[in-house]
Amino acid sequence: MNFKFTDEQMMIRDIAEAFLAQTSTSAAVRQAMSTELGYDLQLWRRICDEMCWQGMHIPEAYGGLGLGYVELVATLEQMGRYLCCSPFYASVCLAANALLVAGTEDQKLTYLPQIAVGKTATLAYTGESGGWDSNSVKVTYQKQGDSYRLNGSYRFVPDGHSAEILVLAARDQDTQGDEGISLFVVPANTPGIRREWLPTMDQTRRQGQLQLDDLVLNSDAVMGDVGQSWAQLEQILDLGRIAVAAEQLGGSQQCLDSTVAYISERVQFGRSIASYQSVKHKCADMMVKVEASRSAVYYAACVGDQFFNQTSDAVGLAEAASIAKAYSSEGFFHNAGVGIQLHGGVGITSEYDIQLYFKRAKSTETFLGAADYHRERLATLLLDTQVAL
Amino acid sequence: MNFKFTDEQMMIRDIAEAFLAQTSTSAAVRQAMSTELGYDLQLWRRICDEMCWQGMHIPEAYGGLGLGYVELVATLEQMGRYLCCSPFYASVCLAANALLVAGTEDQKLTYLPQIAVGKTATLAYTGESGGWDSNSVKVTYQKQGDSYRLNGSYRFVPDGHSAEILVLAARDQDTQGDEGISLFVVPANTPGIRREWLPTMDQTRRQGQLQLDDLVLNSDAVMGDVGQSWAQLEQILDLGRIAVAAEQLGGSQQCLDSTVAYISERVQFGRSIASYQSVKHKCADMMVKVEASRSAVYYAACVGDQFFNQTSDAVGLAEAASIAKAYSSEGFFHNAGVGIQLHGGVGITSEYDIQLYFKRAKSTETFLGAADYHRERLATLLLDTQVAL
Amino acid sequence: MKLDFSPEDELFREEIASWLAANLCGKFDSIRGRGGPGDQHMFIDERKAWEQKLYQGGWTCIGWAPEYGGRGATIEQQVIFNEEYARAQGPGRAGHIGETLVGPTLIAFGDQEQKDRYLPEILRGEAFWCQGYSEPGAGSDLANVKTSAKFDDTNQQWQINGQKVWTSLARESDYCFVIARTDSKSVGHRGLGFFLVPIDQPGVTVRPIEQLTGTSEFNEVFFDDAHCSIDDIVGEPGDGWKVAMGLLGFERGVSTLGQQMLFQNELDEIIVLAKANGSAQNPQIRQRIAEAHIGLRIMRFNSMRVLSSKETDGSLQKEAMIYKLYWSSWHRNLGKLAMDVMGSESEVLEDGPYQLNRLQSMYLFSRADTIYGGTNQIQRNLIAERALGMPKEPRG
Amino acid sequence: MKLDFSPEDELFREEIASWLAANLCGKFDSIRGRGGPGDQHMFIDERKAWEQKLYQGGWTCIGWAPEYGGRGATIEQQVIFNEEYARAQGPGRAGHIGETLVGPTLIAFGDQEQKDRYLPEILRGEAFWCQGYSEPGAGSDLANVKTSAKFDDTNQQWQINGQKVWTSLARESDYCFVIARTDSKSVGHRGLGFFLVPIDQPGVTVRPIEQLTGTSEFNEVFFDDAHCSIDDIVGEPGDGWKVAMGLLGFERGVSTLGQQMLFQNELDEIIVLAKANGSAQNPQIRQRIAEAHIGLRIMRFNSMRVLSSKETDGSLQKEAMIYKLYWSSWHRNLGKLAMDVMGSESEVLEDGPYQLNRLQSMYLFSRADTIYGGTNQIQRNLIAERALGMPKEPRG
Repeated sequence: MNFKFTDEQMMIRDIAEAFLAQTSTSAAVRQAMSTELGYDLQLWRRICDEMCWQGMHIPEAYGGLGLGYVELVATLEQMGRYLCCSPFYASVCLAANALLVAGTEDQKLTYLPQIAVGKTATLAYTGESGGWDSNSVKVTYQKQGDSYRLNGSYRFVPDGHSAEILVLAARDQDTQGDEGISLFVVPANTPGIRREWLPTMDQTRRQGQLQLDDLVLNSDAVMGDVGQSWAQLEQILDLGRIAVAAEQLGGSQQCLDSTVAYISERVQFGRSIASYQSVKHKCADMMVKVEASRSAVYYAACVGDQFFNQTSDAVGLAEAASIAKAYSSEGFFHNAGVGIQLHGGVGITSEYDIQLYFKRAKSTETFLGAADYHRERLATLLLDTQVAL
Repeated sequence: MNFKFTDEQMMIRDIAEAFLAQTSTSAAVRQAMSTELGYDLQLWRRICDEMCWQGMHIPEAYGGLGLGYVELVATLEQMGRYLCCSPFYASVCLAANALLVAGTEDQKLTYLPQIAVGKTATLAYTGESGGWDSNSVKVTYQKQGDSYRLNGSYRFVPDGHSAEILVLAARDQDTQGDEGISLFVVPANTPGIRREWLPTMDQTRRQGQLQLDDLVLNSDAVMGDVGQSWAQLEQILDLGRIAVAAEQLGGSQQCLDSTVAYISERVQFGRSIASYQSVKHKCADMMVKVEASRSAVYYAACVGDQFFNQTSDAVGLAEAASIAKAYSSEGFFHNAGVGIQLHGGVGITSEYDIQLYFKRAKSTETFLGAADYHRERLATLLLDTQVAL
Repeated sequence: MKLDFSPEDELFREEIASWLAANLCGKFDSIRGRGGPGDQHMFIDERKAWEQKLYQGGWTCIGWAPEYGGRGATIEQQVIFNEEYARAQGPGRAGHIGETLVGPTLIAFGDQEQKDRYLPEILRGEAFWCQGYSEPGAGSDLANVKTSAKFDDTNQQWQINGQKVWTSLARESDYCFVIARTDSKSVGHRGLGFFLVPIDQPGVTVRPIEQLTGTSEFNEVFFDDAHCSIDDIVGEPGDGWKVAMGLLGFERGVSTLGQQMLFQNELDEIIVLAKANGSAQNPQIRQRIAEAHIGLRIMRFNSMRVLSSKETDGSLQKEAMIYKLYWSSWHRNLGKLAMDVMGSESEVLEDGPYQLNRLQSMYLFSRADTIYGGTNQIQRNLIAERALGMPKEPRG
Repeated sequence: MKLDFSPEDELFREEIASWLAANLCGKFDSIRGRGGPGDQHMFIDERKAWEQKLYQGGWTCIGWAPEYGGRGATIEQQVIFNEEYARAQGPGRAGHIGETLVGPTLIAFGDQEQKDRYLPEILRGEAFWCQGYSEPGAGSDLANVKTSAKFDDTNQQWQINGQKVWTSLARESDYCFVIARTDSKSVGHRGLGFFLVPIDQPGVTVRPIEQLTGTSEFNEVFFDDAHCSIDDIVGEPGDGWKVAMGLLGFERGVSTLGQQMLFQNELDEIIVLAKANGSAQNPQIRQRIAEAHIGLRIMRFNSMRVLSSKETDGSLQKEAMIYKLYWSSWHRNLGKLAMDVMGSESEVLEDGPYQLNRLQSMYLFSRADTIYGGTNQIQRNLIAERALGMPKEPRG
């Protein structure tokens, strides 16, 4: 047990910070926000070609660097801190994880090397309901001989309108809950898929909606055992939750840092705002949330590594992911809100960046389940089952 | 509409305050706390004989003063503020209200004049479950000819071990929920009733438990329509909730006042504690809770008057009572907790009174339903029914 | 203490209710429930026309004395008016600054000529006002006002120079009342004047501030040799602080009921949404909706206490001092609740970027509520110092 | 960064687990899970005996270097020890002040003679310690210490006069370490000394402070010409502040894991209760139990970060600075949760007045957690000033 970054991990973190401080500036973020694509293609190419982040935790056998979840999380923290607009999260933290967890060897060999060189990808599973559990899988499939016919629509799909590779969750008609769910992987340009940008309040992350009209897939598109994929999908989502919690941690830290910087400059009633005790105490509370969130996220990152090494089971992963996501969601939202408050009037102008973090905090809080969703999930483990945590 | 005390009401309030400041001192409260009875008989006689509070809202026809619920609430607020230990709440705010709402003319003529001269009384309805809704009525009755045989036990009965008159709720065997509930009124010394003190964490209010073993009552003990009394019992409880919220308001105010007084004297790091901004802000928040609680309680008192004048229905009463009880419960608990915190080390000693308020806050928070119980009750009105609030 | 209204008041209730039913319709249908905080700059033409409609019915400035064209409505009647206005989903009052702030201020502190000039056009819904309090660098600190007013002997008028900020409705207004320093050597609360300044003049520039909502309810207002006439100072030079403080007292009166009606509309919309999308079955959402209901009801009871006390005692009371802190915190929570009731859909902009729906806009703008007009931190200082008598914060 | 333990560490885990299974039974059954905060003064004889049992197994002071009788256990091993101790419901450690505060302080700052005299009896569970920091009127303000230490040339010993307060375990201890002013003219952090004072002497009077629980974990300790030998000052006169600050650093180390094990026992008891009485079906209670679980897990992760960092860097880090504020607030909430899970029964004293059960006692005593050892307000000042570099509070 050693619960701190190794020197190599520190270096990865520092390089990410330095790169993003230069490239993901306020101006760059606002430029990316104004496009339908939602990110700057040139920056994305630099990330892929120079930094190779997208292949970080993909095994070398599939064209990646073969590093671990801790390295990934260290990078994600900095991306969240600088509000980096990119298809990284959807491609790596959803789609690549889906392939790693549930893909056949053929699928891994086909798609992971593509992602590792910068092809974009995403995971679509939620329908209109707006929930995040198995019941939110609304798209249906019908088996017809050796092929599958998919129909229905997805909503709230990260980069859903632009990703080049799609992992799709669908359920056998007439099933509900955890039963009958399958995963498929397909190129996004497969006929039968219509896609659209879903403009959102947080402009730093793109969501799309997908409409499937008689999308016909062969059995080589099926990931895992037909109709048995909820357990794997839940693991994929938990890995995605850890990743989004890491971004939230970075955002949360930046809210604290930028607020302390602003109020240390600003004078009111003849004193630096930072000298008022009520302001100091609010900042102290923000720091508590940042550091606790950091502990939860780093722990979950270690569990992510254990999961890939098969030294942690799905329950351990679920617990760590729900803890990290629940705490970091509330911590980030709290810090962004207090950040606005302590900025005073300028906090609610579009000119200052704190409002961008506030919006990011809300969108990520909702995404993959808000805190009460995860608390109820933990309550089920603690109160309704005999599993020891 | 005039939402302030009349001159007469102000006078009643001021007299109560002056009397209690003299009689319900810290030493007197601690003396009363140490007895099984839980109050000083001499003080109770003075309240009954000199102040006549116990007859305040009992109509003149039944030996009372014929004043209203606003006057009662103004007095209760001061009793809560001075932690007055007495059988007043149980006798007046539960039993007398029960007789007023559900008693037959004969029962009113029999029992109300007794209460008006100082006989003590209470209402018993909850069994072992610890809930406060209709399902908490566990004692059963069996009709046998013209009489009723009651069996079972009550818990959490205010002054249950000492009150002289008992209003009892029981249900027809094999019923549940709102169905089959009847109310009975009997002298406490009726054979078949065993009673016991239930020592509690808050020593300023007594609870008792009652055991009924084949208690046989004639039909003249029945209040209202047999088996149909839940609606009336709910109204009685709502009147009781308004009363306890008034006590909470007084306690909440006292927590603020005594805390500001203490910290204004106390010096730390060379400054009055009261000069620290974080301390000031905590006190400001306490004041917000006091004043909001006051508005809720006074409003509910007016609705209490309207209810007795039949210008408000049970839904209006329920809404006002749940608002007052939910807000005042959380406000008092908050203020007592912050009060301890701002007292610092001495706040947790038994020597200072703030801990007595803290215990009172918890016991009254639980009693007749904590805030979440009342919020769920309001949610039912707002979300599940077509009733306009 | 009683809640019941007299039979006369109930007649009054029927009068306003039926007038609203007959008039808040047709071309005014579109502005029902609109024009609240964060939405004040919307539908401004329709809402100005609505003010004139109200005037025709005799429903503007009902609290003013009859000599100024009001009804001299009792507090009870004003409460009833606001209740029925809320029930009918009346739009946010475009004329509220004139009716509730400028009017009462002029009635209390203005001279006859000022009353004659300004009150009638406020009454008729023809002239609209905005307020010039905050300045960059001064923020909540009124005593730190830098805007200057010099008397120009040649032209016999006041010359105003400086900048105000966070002025809502500035672009939609005809006049701005401005706190400015008449004595350039003065500091703090002394040496201030209270001026009535026309907006439409070369010396006044209004620059919208883009907010996190993408819209611009607030503005910066620049005064470069702007002027107002010799008669357009309320009270004497040096009286500015006194007048401004009086005005703040008016602000916390009946006008709060107008605000609450908008809050009620918002809460009602959230409840409808929760029932429709099933989140009304979520136990946490149920608790929070009930809590919002409790909070809003108590806000109303607080106002009733303030209004009932005002009749005998003009000083600002404890229940009035908590008002800003209370409502702004409540409203901020309501914004979050609205989004959580909407769930995943809360993110989606149905009409494209960057078109917020009413609740989304309310949610984002509610973060401003705890800042403008004195931040929550300032409010807590004031409560602790003025209501609880605790020591003042040292100035730097 | 990794969570996995080495095979050697896993062997160590088996060793302590089986030792505890074999020894924490029989006459020690009654103290399982006892002796936590608010309960520290309970079962003191049994818990002292248990310390000696631990010593016999080689399980006291495992983090001390072998030269002082410890195992020189690695951080990993200390974590494992605490995990297994928690799993076995080991009682609150009566010797924890000696093991985790006094011992490390003497090892770092003491001279050889002091080490020889005091460390072995701590190790063997034979001598117990309490701390003399706070004073009436000083509270959290260590720089305001008034207790004096004068050197008595005649008897060649230190004479201590003054009063300490909030000293837990004073009646059950053999020694008290005392911060006292060696230079009577000094103020603030200068001129302090750090003394090792025997309790059992005529000059020391211990008076229990009755708490809101009706019991007395805390005491006042009066020093009236109390004395300790010339050798019983740690460091030089004037070094007291330095030594005390070093000791505070030790306090936030491994000992926090011992505290967490008691918290885990409490939470487990609450969960069992919730399942038994049906409140586990209440959606609000479910949320709060999950939140408590999250909070406790994160508390553990925080400690692991602190412990992992300590090996290379002795300075107090951000994650260590939040520790007190974090755990005290968490524990206070746990107390309330315990009562709300108990529901109406939370009020009832099953064994009569004024016999609190463990959760009731924890609930009431948890209100002290956010006060002693530096109130939450002080903690926030420290975080803002030391970790975030914000301006200091002015002294009066």
